[in-house]
Amino acid sequence: MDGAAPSFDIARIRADFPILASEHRGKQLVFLDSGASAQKPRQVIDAMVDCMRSAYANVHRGAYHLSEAATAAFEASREATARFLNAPSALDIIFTSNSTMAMNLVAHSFGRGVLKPGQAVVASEMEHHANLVPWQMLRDAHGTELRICRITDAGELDLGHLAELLADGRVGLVAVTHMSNVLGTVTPAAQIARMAHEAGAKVLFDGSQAAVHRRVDVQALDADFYCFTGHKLYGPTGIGVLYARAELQRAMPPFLGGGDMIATVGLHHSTWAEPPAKFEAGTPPIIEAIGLHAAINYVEAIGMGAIEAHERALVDHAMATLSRVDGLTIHGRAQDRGGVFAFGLDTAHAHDVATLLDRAGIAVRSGRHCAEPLHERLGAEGGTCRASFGLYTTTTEIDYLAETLVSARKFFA
Amino acid sequence: MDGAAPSFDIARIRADFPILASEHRGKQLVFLDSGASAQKPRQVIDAMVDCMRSAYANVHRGAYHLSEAATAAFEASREATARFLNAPSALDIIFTSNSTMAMNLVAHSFGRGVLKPGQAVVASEMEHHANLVPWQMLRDAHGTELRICRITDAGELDLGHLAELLADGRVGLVAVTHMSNVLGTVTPAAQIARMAHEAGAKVLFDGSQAAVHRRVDVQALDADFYCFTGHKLYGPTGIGVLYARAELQRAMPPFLGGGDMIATVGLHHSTWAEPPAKFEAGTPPIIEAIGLHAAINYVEAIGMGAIEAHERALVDHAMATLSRVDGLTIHGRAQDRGGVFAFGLDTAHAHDVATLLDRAGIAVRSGRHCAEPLHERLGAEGGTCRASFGLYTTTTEIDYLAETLVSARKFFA
Amino acid sequence: MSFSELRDLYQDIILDHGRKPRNFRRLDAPTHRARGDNPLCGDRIELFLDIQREHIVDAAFIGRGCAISVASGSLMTETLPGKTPAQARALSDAFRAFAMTGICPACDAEAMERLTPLAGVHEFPSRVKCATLPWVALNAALDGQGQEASSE
Amino acid sequence: MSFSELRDLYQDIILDHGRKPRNFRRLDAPTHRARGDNPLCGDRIELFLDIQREHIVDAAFIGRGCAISVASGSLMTETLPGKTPAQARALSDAFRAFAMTGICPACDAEAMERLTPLAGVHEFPSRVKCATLPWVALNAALDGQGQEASSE
Ligand SMILES: Cc1ncc(COP(=O)(O)O)c(C=O)c1O
Ligand SMILES: Cc1ncc(COP(=O)(O)O)c(C=O)c1O
Repeated sequence: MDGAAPSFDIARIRADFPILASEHRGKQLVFLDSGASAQKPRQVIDAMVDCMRSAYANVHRGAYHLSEAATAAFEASREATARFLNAPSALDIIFTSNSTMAMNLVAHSFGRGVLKPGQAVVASEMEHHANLVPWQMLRDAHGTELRICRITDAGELDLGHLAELLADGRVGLVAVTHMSNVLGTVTPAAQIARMAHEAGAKVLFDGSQAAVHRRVDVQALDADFYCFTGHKLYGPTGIGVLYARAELQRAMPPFLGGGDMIATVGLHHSTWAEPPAKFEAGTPPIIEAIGLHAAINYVEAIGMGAIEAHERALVDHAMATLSRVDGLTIHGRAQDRGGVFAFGLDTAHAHDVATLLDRAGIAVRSGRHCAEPLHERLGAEGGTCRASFGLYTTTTEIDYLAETLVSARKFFA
Repeated sequence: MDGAAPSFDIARIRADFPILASEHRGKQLVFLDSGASAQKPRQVIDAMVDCMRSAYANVHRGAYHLSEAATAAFEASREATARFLNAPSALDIIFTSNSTMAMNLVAHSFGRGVLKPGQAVVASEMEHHANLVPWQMLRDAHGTELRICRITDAGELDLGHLAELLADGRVGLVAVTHMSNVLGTVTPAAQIARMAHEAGAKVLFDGSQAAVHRRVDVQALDADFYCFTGHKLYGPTGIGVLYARAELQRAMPPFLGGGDMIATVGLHHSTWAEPPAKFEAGTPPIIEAIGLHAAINYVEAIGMGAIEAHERALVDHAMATLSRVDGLTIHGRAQDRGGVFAFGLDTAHAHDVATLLDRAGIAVRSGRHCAEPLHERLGAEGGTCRASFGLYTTTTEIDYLAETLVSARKFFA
Repeated sequence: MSFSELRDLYQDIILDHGRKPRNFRRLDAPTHRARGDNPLCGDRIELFLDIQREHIVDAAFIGRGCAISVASGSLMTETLPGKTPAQARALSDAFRAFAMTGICPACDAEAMERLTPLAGVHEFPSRVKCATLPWVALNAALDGQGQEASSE
Repeated sequence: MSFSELRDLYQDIILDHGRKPRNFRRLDAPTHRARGDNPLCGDRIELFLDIQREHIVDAAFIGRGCAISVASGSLMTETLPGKTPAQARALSDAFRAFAMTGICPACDAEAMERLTPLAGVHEFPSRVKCATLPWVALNAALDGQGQEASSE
């Protein structure tokens, strides 16, 4: 683990993010929507610009210098991503367009190609739609069963229920979040993997949130699949990552057809390239891979340990500060939680609260955050407001949020 | 049509592309691989930078100013894309990650969702793998037939054969290229659409090459589906475009599941958003859509008519100049062709030629250009070299290519 | 913090209708009804109309939503009685333009008066859908298909 | 244009073996054989080995490819006779490292001498696969699975 706070110079970090210096609606921007998508440091922007200004070409197929260099840079990003997740090899890393695509890839290639009709997939009540809808679609197309693991009132995965769901040995895949994008709950991934494996199931973790906030070690977790998305990790849109264990990749048929994923193509029959190329059809997100590499370098330079420590401090501060706002309900009281707070105010609808906060310069999200079933479970069908933190978030911003919520409550009372 | 040459100031245009000023291997870069991926003008780079520096947020779900503005910019890109293709409405435009994804989307949503087993898909001998492999996979998964339309020795689509293939009325989709990425052939799309429609089939055009070189009017062509890819149109990687006629979009089930493509989500059942959202699961390529918009603005400002005229001049010049190189075979002699030249030298293998050209600063591609069956058809199983032009290509560069080929031939003789 | 700049959007009359919506009830025997849903934020309304001899004689709604959508439903149901379905539909189209632009040349004066408090919403693009949700449900109800409408 | 900088890659001996490959023929009764394919560029070779009493007594190949891959196949088949399968495999591993880095501490001196002309390829990342294609086929042939090998 990296050391914590000393290297964490928040002023210097904030200076890396040009947008944080901007004003919106005449107020200093307080960006508390990093859980939806994070802002980009100049290191990421510069890397993408340099690529486009002086090092751009398509990859994998050119025998000229520029294309060779672009290919090397693209593959270096894959190596860096593998190191970031502590994957055994860069060959275990598949680039996709986002997390959603990563989970759809698993649902198609592993779901239709490896799971048998009648086997079951377990998801949970607190999944993002991206880790729920693909399994519903798989069920309808392929005849797998979909089982839903309950959560406790504190917002933790109900491991007792998970054990029940696994008991009949028919579960082929457990697909759960590593960190809830609403409750902030961090799930006990290593334990879940152990339970799944003992029951003969593979396990997928949706790390879209977790990978931003914690050091992830796919080998320590014993994950079969793990995914995250570039734009939440201070990188560009248009790129996501799927870690998939090598032997699973070999067993899985391809998902998308096209260039680069083939070994030989005849008019009527084709054979497939070795993984991970087999799962990467067409021109990949080249400029985005360069940006993602810069983003990984950026967070690694600060240190995931330091980032986690900073966030723990923010979470403690937020929990204390927001708990003092009268009429505020915080959803999710998990023991292990990250910097995502969904809340409701007694006198006002989430949308109205978000509009007021926006006028105070505070960007929060309102709605159901792509987790509609979870909002039903919370009795918050009408939506919640969500403040989510990034590595540039300060306790001062959280204080300002709390103050503004007090005023907002009065405004609507 | 726009007017031609006067507005076409090649020196000014080249100055827009930072990479063209660079040297590679100590030689001035002569970039003749735009068909694989084009270089980016500063207008595109700047638009992406501005977005990341001062206007970035996730789209569609935020009630705060930044997100509203990002959503407006993202949707403005969709509008611009619709205008670029003369689509009836922005709602007919689906953003994907590239052309390959666009064709896979059609193969899944329309192929599995609308076509019936036993119906046939027609592709051609000169398709890029992206417009061939998905139909092979559809056949194997869904029981549709795959029929291959021949090309003539000149490299044109054999319309007589197409008529034969359509005759039994069982064809549900004709999926052909609008411009070959190897032969340069521009296909008579309007006529193909007419033939397909008369036989009761829908038609998809792979416009990955064509949309870069010609003004495309999907209404005039009467296309049902039309796709292109951002990175070949001087835009970023990570974004592609599928035009799909509104009533087809309504008939098609969704392909990928996740956020943004849903209307309501329950733990076990979900309903879908209206098109095009129905086909855009997860966080879309936001920064890339901004870049694509800038790219479209860029080519529109020059004028697609002017670009086409410039290219016709380049093609005529290249045909004359390259024909004078002894021992050089140019593949493809279509009447209507764009700026893509695949060729072979009698004394050397394509790879060796490409390496020599690279040392002279010339970037060309060698191999089979994701069109392996076409290379078999051409008797060029061992691959070809391909020079492909962009709007920044000059006749001087073509002359230099021809001279260098003469030297290369001697080197290997 | 006073939020005085927000008074354009949250005029007192909006806050009042948001807190205490008028016609917030079911109709026992509606001749027309429809649901309106804004899936992204979870707003949902159910609209009831009683149409007799080509005139709306009663309009009511239930549901959940933000101050803007509830106030809009409240003001809408106040405005509808006495109108023919065709007039209601015209008003609905006019209102939607109004919500997006803040002006409404086509609105008749009386309707206008009741609806002007919603003029401010056009400055808040993500809130326009809140204001139009009841009107989307109105069109669906008049279409008589009884199905769910969405303002997404 | 003289391309003198390219002489590192295209030494005369490479050009010569590329034009007139040695052992470019089928074996009538090979004990081992395998195909090697580089799908992206279309290079393809078929390799034949005759192994008697634990020694390679003959090696030959046919196929199509660039000067580098043909010369590499030619030089390889010259080097193999007299070696045991284990020695051939060790040489193959060593050669692949050599092609990527330009140095080969593990190569035995005699083999080294024949293969040094290919040292230049490591400066051309996209051409490394051309040079290694015959060696990939060699490993596949020794594995005895007779299946297609790919240098992709
Ligand atoms: C004709 C044609 N179709 C499809 C493609 C695939 O485009 P992409 O790789 O961006 O998906 C290309 C380019 O590689 C092409 O030239
Ligand atoms: C937990 C979780 N899973 C999946 C996603 C989907 O990510 P993307 O939209 O980048 O595919 C998100 C973010 O929206 C998320 O928070």
